[in-house]
Formats: sequence, structure tokens, C-alpha cells
Amino acid sequence: RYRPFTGSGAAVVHKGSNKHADRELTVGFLPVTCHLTCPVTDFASKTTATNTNFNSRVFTDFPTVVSALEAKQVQATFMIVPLAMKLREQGVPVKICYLGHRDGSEVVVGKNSKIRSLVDLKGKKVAVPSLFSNQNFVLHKLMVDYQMKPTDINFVVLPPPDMPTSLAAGAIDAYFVGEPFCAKAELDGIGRVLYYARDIWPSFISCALVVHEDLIKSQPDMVQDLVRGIAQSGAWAETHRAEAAKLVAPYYRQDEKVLKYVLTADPKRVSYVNLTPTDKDLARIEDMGLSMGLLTKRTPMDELIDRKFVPDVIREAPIDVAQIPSPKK
Amino acid sequence: MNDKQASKLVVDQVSHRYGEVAVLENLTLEVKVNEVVMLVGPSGCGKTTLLDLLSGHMAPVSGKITRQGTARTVYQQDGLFPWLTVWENVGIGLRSVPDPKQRDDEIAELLELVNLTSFKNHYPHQLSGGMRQRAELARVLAGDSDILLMDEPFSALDYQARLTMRRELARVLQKRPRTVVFVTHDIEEAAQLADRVLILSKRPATICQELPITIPRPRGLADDEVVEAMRMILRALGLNNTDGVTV
Amino acid sequence: MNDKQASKLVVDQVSHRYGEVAVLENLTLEVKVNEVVMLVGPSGCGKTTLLDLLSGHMAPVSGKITRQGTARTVYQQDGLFPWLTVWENVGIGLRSVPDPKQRDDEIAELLELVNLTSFKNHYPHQLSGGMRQRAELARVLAGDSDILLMDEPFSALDYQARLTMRRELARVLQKRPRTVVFVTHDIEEAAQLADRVLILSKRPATICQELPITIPRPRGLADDEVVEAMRMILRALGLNNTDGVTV
Amino acid sequence: MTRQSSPPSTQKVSSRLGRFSSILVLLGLILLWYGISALNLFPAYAFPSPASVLVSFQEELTAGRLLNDIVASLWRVAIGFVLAVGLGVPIGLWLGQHLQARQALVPMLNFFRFLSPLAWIPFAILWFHIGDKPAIFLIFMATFFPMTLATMVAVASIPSIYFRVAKDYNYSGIELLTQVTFPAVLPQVITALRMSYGIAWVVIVAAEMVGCQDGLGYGIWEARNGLRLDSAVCYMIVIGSLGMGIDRLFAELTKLPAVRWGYER
Amino acid sequence: MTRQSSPPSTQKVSSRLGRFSSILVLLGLILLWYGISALNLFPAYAFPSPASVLVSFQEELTAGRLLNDIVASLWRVAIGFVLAVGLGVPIGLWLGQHLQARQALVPMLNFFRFLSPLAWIPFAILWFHIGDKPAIFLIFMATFFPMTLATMVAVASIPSIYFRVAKDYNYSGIELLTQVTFPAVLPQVITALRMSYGIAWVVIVAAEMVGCQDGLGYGIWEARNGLRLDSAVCYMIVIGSLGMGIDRLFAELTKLPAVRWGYER
Ligand SMILES: Nc1ncnc2c1ncn2[C@@H]1O[C@H](COP(=O)(O)OP(=O)(O)OP(=O)(O)O)[C@@H](O)[C@H]1O
Ligand SMILES: Nc1ncnc2c1ncn2[C@@H]1O[C@H](COP(=O)(O)OP(=O)(O)OP(=O)(O)O)[C@@H](O)[C@H]1O
Ligand SMILES: [Mg+2]
Ligand SMILES: [Mg+2]
Repeated sequence: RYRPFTGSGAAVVHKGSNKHADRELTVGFLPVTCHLTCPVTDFASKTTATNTNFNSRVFTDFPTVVSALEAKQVQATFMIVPLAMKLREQGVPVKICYLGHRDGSEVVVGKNSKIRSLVDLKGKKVAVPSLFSNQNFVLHKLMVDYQMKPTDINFVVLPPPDMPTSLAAGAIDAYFVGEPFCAKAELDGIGRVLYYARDIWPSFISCALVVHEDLIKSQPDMVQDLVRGIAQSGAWAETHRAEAAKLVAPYYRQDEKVLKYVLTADPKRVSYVNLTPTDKDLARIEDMGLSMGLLTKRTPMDELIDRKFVPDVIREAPIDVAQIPSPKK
Repeated sequence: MNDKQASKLVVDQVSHRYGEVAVLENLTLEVKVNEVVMLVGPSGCGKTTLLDLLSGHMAPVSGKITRQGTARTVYQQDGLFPWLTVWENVGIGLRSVPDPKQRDDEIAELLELVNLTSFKNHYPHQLSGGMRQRAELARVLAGDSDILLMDEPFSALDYQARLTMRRELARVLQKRPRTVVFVTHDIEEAAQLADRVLILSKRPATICQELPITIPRPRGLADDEVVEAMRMILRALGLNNTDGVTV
Repeated sequence: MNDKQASKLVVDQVSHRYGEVAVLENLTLEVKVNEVVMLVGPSGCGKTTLLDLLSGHMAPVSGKITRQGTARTVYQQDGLFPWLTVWENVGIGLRSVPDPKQRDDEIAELLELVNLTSFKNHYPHQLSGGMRQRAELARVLAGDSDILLMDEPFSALDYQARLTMRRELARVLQKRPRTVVFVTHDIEEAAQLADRVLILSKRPATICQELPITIPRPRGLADDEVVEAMRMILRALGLNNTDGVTV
Repeated sequence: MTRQSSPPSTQKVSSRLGRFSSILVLLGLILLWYGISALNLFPAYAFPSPASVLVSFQEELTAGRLLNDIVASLWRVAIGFVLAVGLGVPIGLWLGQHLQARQALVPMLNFFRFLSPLAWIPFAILWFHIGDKPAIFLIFMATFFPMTLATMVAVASIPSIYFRVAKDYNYSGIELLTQVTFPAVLPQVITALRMSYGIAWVVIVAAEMVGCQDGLGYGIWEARNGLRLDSAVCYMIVIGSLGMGIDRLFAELTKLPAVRWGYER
Repeated sequence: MTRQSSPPSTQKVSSRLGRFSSILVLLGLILLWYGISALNLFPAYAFPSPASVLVSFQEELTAGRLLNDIVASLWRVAIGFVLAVGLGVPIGLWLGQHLQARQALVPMLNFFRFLSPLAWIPFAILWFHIGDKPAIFLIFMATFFPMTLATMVAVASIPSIYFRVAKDYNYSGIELLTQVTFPAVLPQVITALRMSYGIAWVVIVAAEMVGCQDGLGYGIWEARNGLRLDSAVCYMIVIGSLGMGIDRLFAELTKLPAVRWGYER
């Protein structure tokens, strides 16, 4: 097919100076900060000396990601953890190899609303991105902690981009979702943060890097490369937050301002270190899913997690900040 | 509505063309109130076009047409609303009659007149060509209009029905005189019904002859004057002696 | 195709009805090869229906119809394909002619015959009623068919055009004899063209009279025998003395 | 073509045969589906088997969810579609008869016709919040424009003679629209109705993304989010069958006496 | 109605006036938009101002993305739609003429007609992987069935006399289909074409969810996910204008000599 302007726009970020790489891998992600390390790895693989070119491929929603994974159109992708568990439960051979980030989600309520705690949300409408999101799980856990009945809050499933608008329009009273959809509400003066994820669930996990077992079997060294790349990108992003925002903005086609706010306003808001999935973390999520009836059977953690690719020492990715393209005006 | 000036029809220097095809050329004509004018002319010369201009459905390319009074047309083809039954089609001219009983009576009478009573609930597509034409005739006669424009209204009728319709039309016109412009290819019809016969030339049409027919009514088909009028019309059409026509 | 048995038409005890409406009742009829049969009957009696049965477009409710040879019809209304020009419409009967030159010549000749040469590139909706009828006539005469079914084919034509068409039809039939079933309301037409005239009764139609017309051709309009035949037909129609008809 | 001439008995036979053959075709499709899933050409999680769909059908049904969803979606589609038709047809008729208005407004109508309900979602939420109202709005937006334009285009194909007759008999304004223009295009409007109705059902999945808690579209959405392809297929079958069934009702409209002329001439 | 009778000069004037008034209407709409956003009735992030949309339009244009997206979407719509029409119209014609086939297959066609492309996505990915092919498949699925059924229904409204003439002159099989049935329904097929083409554009947003990396629909998704409503509106405007422009081309089809009879009678 005829493609004008292949040298510009989105394509620019797929090409780079790395002549060393002789193989490619497509990694799926959604434009949320939880998946930030994916485009960073993409960029790093093309500008630094690595063996694999990682092409980040943006998706619009998780169900489509799942379909693509099932059809083996992508063999490695970021996705919400409970969905990965569900996949595994259904016999799709996938493994969680690494995490996206820690924390990075907030409960947002209307800026001028009188809601001060979860109890105030009784009888109100609260939006979550999916029933299979950890946000949904964690909120239910918190309700248990507050001795609320599951029916006390009206949960609404909404696509994350629609949450700030819905809150502003008064269609919902609160939402719990990953960044940058919370920062957006704050920046626009719509909402304020009621809870940071870490307040409810320390070291909150939203998404994980999920890899198809076929790939692990056939090209373990590539997966090794990938996990190392992601880990190093995380380490880099942790310390180069403003640069990271600038780097991923064109991949996300998002306003750099919002991303920068998420990454830099409060360093505790998101964190890109300590991303090795632990049995304890995931078992908690699984327990919650089982008790809510969204998961039906327990998957042994060693089936679900594959930690063997996580490098012992995680160095920062040697990204040359000067090479990050400046946004054109 | 019964004002004497109500149904004047004046055509003043009218020309008309469809794209390249010139159809009417500098036509001038005045139809007097309650006059019955018959138009005779070769196929494709512009008779239907002239009626369309008279009724105001089309505007002439040049010239002026003045019409006073309401006009209704019997179209050459398929003027019935296909989504209405015969009864309803005839009824559309009587919508303004407030009394439903009176309306129904009038419709029934007209259907009787055109011999379609037993088909009153049929739709046009369930009728034969001649029956459709008769239904249209009934419709145009319903209610009150000042001008009747009739485009070969009896062309699909059998000889007997034609005679009947001719008689009924004459009867209706006697009861309620109207201005009539009537296109026909039937010389008998012209001679029996007309106050004036206009012979049109080939396209582009002009009036090439005007024959006033002043025979008193009723006119018998075999009356000498009527036969003479027919002969006159034939002569005007350039058919002096059709006796010699062999097939 | 010129096989003598090629164009037989036999109607055997045929009845037809549309829902409640009985149209044909126990009709039996045989049309001989190359015979010209004219059907005359009151409007709505079932003439068009009979042609539809003869051409095989409809199946009778009861009875049997045998047709040998290919039939083509001049329809009572709007049988031209509206998406084809006059030229193309006439051409559809000549699709099997392999030589384009020959085909064009024949089309041109036929258009000349019906006097539509200058309208060959017009679409049907750009023609007058009579012109459409003539175009259909040209189409049906193009090429080779054994049976012609003609449903009031000259009804929209002026008197002169009617005479011309009658003569041309006779000429074409002389050159290439065909079996013809011809519906008409025109007594002159019947008397001049027919080998046999069938008078149909009112609906449900039966043949109420059969008049063989054996006058040798060419037949002049004023020939005594032709005039006598016309009188005979009128009498058969129950119009013994139309002279008394007044309007 | 010469339907009216075939004796009634033949018709009845052929319609019974028709129903039979259509059931055969559907059975064949199901068999094909069964065969493919039995052959394991595709993994089970990506291509649910008829059996698993049946199970999930039973599940949804006994949970009462399915019926609830059907009612919810039917209601939304009905409201949105009735609004679209109720506004679109008159506006289309009116536009069809007013050249000036047509020239002025058609580009705008045409513009909005091409916008996806998915693109409208943010505005739907802004203006109608979440729940039934935005869903109805989205269905309306998806069907109103096609309905209007199809009606308008149909008016252009009305033979001019009907308008001439209408003028002869003093039809004008509303009466002209309802007594002449409308019946003249009714056969085509019924076709447009059936087409737009299809669009309404197609759009239901997108429409019920905006915070609906029930409905067939939401069901599909939920099933996909929950990786329950079997349940998604079950919902697809319900949507297809429901649409099909209601389309049969619309097809019945073509049997109205005042419409038969459009099909029997 | 009596268009043919109005002298050419009037027509030209009215069409110039028409273009002018349509531009006025569009300007009015933009003004309304401007006014609403200037009045701050809705918050700016939820209701982007014309100015911000213009800025994002310029951005996308200079980045070359917009043109790339247009070409990508046009290409997908073109392929999917051409396939749908190329298959749908002949099948519709054929079904229209074969009662048996119609009775057997229409329920199935009708069933599939009501399924949302969003519901098809998992299967599209399974069968066609990701990228252009599944997007084309989804567009095809959304337009093929309406096109087929509209054509089929149109065939039912052909006056029987054309088939009689066709029989008289030995038309049959393919020749009957192409020389009689097709031209007889062409005016209605053109309408159906315009309607389905609208569906194709409406579906593009859903179709480009399947892992496309460009295209106007994808652009809208990306804009929404990126919380860039201004850019989403910019894409909506491009989709609407493009659709509108191409619809004008289809409208030109109604001026073909062999189709005029459908509008001029
Ligand atoms: N589709 C139909 N449904 C119901 N009745 C019909 C249908 N077609 C024709 N008829 C009826 O059949 C009868 C015969 O019609 P047909 O067209 O054969 O008459 P005809 O002899 O050709 O009349 P004309 O001289 O007026 O053309 C009429 O009474 C008509 O009402
Ligand atoms: N829409 C049109 N476009 C082009 N030419 C047309 C159109 N309508 C009519 N004509 C032409 O105008 C001429 C006159 O047509 P008109 O229908 O007025 O004839 P007419 O006298 O009524 O003929 P007939 O006796 O055959 O009905 C014809 O040559 C015809 O071809
Ligand atoms: Mg005429
Ligand atoms: Mg007849």
C-alpha cells in the first residue's frame, strides 16, 4: 500500500541508529503510564546497542490486546494483571515476566465534592476501567475493610478516556483508574485525588508484561533481551522523569504536560523500580479475584510467573537524552 | 367560482423547447369561458406540452400564459395515485365537501357513471388500461373546477364506452359548464363535442387551422352537419380522401 | 423458424381469475399459422389478460395453452426499457444479429418507418405517448419472431399515423408473414387488417362472436366489402345503429 | 414476477418449502461451526464451540440477565430509532421538496452522517451523562441521518405526475407531504427503515459502552472484557436473531395494501 | 419536479445560490460552536474550541500524520466497500430473482446484518491477524449485508413488465441480470450505495481498533486515549468532510443518462 510520509510522524520513532540489532519483536501496550517502559524500551533498542529491535505497538483497549495475543499476533504485551490470570485460567499459555509500574492509580472525586473517604461514596456511582482491573479488585478490598457491602457502591464500567468527562458532567461521582486519566482531571480542575493507590494497597500493581509461552520456548534470549530492556528502561525512567515524559509523548500522542505532571509532580505517584513480580503480590490479587467470583480457579504462582528473565543487576538504560526528538511546532 | 371571468385561458406568443427540441413556436390562443376546444394534431407535435403549460405545471420558455380559475387534468398516462383505491382516488377532488354522506353519494354516482362501481376498492394496478382511464375521468369530474384539460381521455376505451363517455361528458358540461381543452385523435369525438377544433401542425407546433363548430346540440353522429364537420377536420388534417387508403 | 407449424397458438378451455375477479371463462380458441386475429371487446373484459396468457407471461388458473414459436408483445403501456435510448430499445430484438453494420441498418430502417429517426438518442421519458408507442412498434418488428401480440398498439396515434402504421404493418406482414393477435378498439383497423375478428363479451370474457374477414388485400377504406365488414363488427358489438347516437 | 398469477396453493407450498430450506441453511451453518470447532483448527478460547455457547446461553438465561439485557437494548433501540424515524422521515420529505432547503442543509446532514458513534461518545457523556440517554442519543445519531437522506433521495425519484395531480387538487403544505409525497415514497421508505434498523442494532454495542449496566451490547462488551468469547457469541446470536425477527415485522409492512403497488406493478 | 422545464439560467443561479447557502449553514454551525465554547457553557477540555482544533489540525498536518491517516483509511474503506458492493450487488440481484434462494438465504443474511463490527473484532483478529486485513474485513461485514439486502428488495419493486419484455426478447441468466435487472434497480442501488458508504465510514473507527497504527479511526482512538479531544474533533471533521466529498461523487452518478429516468419521470 502507498504510504506517504513514511519518514515522518509516528514512523520516526520506529527507526533509529542501532545497526546492531538483527531481529525484531513487537510488544503491545496502551497509552497509559503503566506501560511507559514499553515505548522507552522501543526507543532504547533503536538508539543503543541491543540485539533486538523492540517495536511498541499501541492498542486501543484490552480486549483487542487479548485477541491479538490469543491469535499470536503479538507475543508480548502489557496488560492488566487479573486479565492475564484469567487468560491463564482459560488455558492460554501466557506468563507474567515483569511488571509495568507500581502505584500509578488514584481514586478521583469531583474537585468540590464533599467526599472525604470511601464511606462517603455509599450509594454513589464509581467508575472502574474494567471488572478485571486491579483497581476494581482493590476497591472491593477496601470496601471490605470499611465494612461496606458490595452493593453499597454502584460500580460503572467506563472506558478510561471517558472518565474525566463523566466526572465533570456529574455522570459519576468518582473513578479509580491508572494514570494519566487521573492527572488529567486534576490539571483540568475537575477532580482531586481521594486516595493514592499506595494508600489503599502499598506497592499497588496495575499491569504486567505478559509473554506467550511459545515465545519463551522458541526464543528465550529474545525474552531475556526484552525483560532486561524493560527493567533498564524502568530504572532510567525513575531517574529521568521529565525526559521520559518527553520521550513517550509522541508514542502516546498525548500532551507532554499531562505526562510530565504524572511523572514529576510527586515522585511517589508512580514508581518504575522494584518491578519483579512476587508471589505474594499476585496471590493477593488472585485471592481478591477469586473471592469476587471473577476468577474461578487458582493458578499456581509458578505457572503464572516466570522470573527467570529478570536480570540480577538492573542498570539504567544508556539512553542519550539528546537523541529524544523535540516536538515539532 | 361561477364568475364568468373565472375560467379564462390566454396563451400569448408562447414558445417552448426541451433542450434542443423546439416544441411550440409562437403559439397564440384564447379559450373563451365555457368553450370546448378540441386539439387535433400529429403525434409528438406538442399537445401534451401545451396542456402542461395551460395547467401551469410547466413554465414556457418564452411568452405568457394567463389562466383564471382552477384547472384539472386527465393525463395521457397513469395519473391515478397508485396508493389509493379507485374510490379514494375519485374522492380526492371532494376533500373540501364537509358532509361525508354527500361526498360518498357523489363518488358513488361518478363511479356508476364510468361503470366502475364493482371495482371501487381496487387499486389502480389491479385495473385494465381502459378502467384506469375511466377512473381518472370520474376523478376529474368530481367536485368543482373551472377548467378541464383532457389529454386523449378516451383513447383506451372501446367504441361503445367512448360513445357513452362522450354523452356523459356532454351531460355533465350541460349541468355545470366548464372551459374544456380536449386533445383527441378521434375525429368523431372532435365533431361531436367541440365548439372549436384547432388543428396543430407538426412539431414545432403552431395552429395551422381553426374550425369553429357551431352545430346546435344535441349532435347526432349521423347528422349531416356533424358528418360534414368530420369531413372538414379530415380535410384540414390533409386527409382529403381517406377512401383511397388501402392496407 | 419458417416451419409452418412454428407459430401455432391454441387456447383450450382456459379460465382465469385475479383473486375474486373472474376474467376469462372457458375460452377456447385456435389461431392458425400466419393468421391475423383481431380482438375487440369492452374495456376491462380481459383482452390484455388473454395476451399475457398467450405469451406465457402468466399461467391460466385452469385450462391449457399451447404456443409454438417465439412471441413478442406490444404492451398496452410503457413496455420500453427506460434506461435505454430509442435506438437501443429497438436494438434489443437484434442482439443475435452478428454483423453490427447489418444491425444498425435494420434499426435505422425501422426508426425511419415509425418516423423517429431524429429521436433515436432520446430516452423513453423524453418522448410523447404516441412516440413511445411507435418506438415499441419498431422494436417488436425488429428481428425475427413468429408471433406478434399487439395490445392496442395504435391507440395513442393520430389518425394519419394510424393509417400509416396500419399500412406498414400490412407490408411487413406480407414480406414476413407472422401469426398476429391484435387487440383494438378501432373498427376500421379491425376491418382492414383482420383475417378474423373475435368479439369478446363483457367480463368474464367469452368469445361471443367470430367474424371471418375474407376480403382480398389490399383493402381500401372505402371498399364496399370493408365498409360492410365494419358494419358487421359494429352490429356484433351491439351498435346496430350508431347513427342515432347523439351527444 | 407474475406472483399474482400463481395459484394460491403453489404459494403456500413454496413458502413452507422456503421456511424449510432456510432452516436447513441455518442448520448447515451451525454444523459448519461445530465441525470447525471439533477439528480444533482454532484454539477453543479463541473460537468457542457450539456446546460452550449453549452452556453460557443457559447460564445467562437462568441468571435472568439475558432477558433483562434484551429488554434494555430493545428499549434503547426502540426509543432511538423511533425518534430518528419520526424526525428523519418528515425532514427528509420536506427536504426532498424544497430545493433551496436541500441545497442549504444537505452538506451539513451529509457531514454528520459519516461520524462514528464511537467518536460521539465523549459528547454523548458530556450532554447526556451515562446510562440510557447517551445510548439512545448514539443510536439516534447513527440512524437519523441515513433515514433522512434516504427519504430525501426517494422523493427525488417520485414521478412528477403525482405532484401535478396534487397541484390540480390543491394539495399543499402538510397535506401534500402526508397525502402524496409520503405514500409515494413509502415503499422506498420501508426499505430505508429496514436498512437503518440494521444500523441501530449494529451500533448498540458502541452505544452501550457509555456506562450502561445492562443491554445486549454491554453484554458483548463485558464478555469481551471478561474473556468470555462463548458468552460474546451467545449475545451475538441473540442480537442477530432478535434483529432478524424484528426485520420480519418490517417486511410485513410491504404487504400493506397501500404499498403493494410498489411491488406488484 | 418539473426541473426539465426551468430554463438553464435559473438552474445555474439556484445552484450557485445553493452552494452559497450551504456554506452559510456550515459557517453558522461553526459560529455556534465558537459561541458555545466562548461562553464556556462546557469546560474547555470537554468541548474543544475551534481555535484549539485548528491548532491540532495544523499540528497533525505538518507532522504528516493526517495525510498518512487519510490515505490509510481511504484505502481500507475503498477495498472493503468495493468488495462489499462487488459481491453484494450481484448476489442481491440474483436473490431478488430467485424466490427459492431468497427464502433459503435471506434469514441468514439478515442475521449477520445485525452484528456489530465491535463484536466481530475477536474473530477478525483470529482470522485476519492485525493491521489492514481485519479492518477491511470489518468494513466489508458492515456494508456487504445492507448492500445485498437493499439490492434484493429493490429487485422486488421492478415493474413486472420489464421482465415480460426481457422474456419476449430472450434475456436470461447473466444477460438478464446485467441488462435488465441491474439497470432497472440502478437508481435504487445508487441510493443503497450512498447509504452503505456512510456505514463504511461510520465503522472505520471500530474497524481500526484491530491493531492498526494509522488511519482516521485509529486517530480518533488515539486522540481519545491521549485525552486530546481537540485532535479527536479535528479527526471527526476530516472524516465528515471526506465522507461528504465522496458522497458528492456518488451523487454525480445520479446524473448518468441511463439513470436519469429514475428521477425525471
Ligand atoms: N393484478 C390484478 N389484480 C386484480 N385484478 C386485475 C389485475 N389485473 C387485471 N385485473 C382485472 O382483470 C380484468 C381484465 O383486465 P384486462 O387488463 O385484461 O382488461 P382489458 O380487456 O385489457 O381492458 P382494456 O381494454 O381496458 O385494456 C379487469 O377487470 C381488471 O380489473
Ligand atoms: N422531458 C422531455 N425531454 C425532451 N423532450 C421532450 C420531453 N418531453 C417531451 N419532449 C418532446 O416534446 C415533443 C412534444 O411532446 P408532447 O408529449 O407534447 O407531444 P404530444 O403532442 O402530446 O404527442 P402525442 O400525441 O404522441 O401524445 C416530443 O417531440 C417529445 O419528444
Ligand atoms: Mg401527448
Ligand atoms: Mg388492456
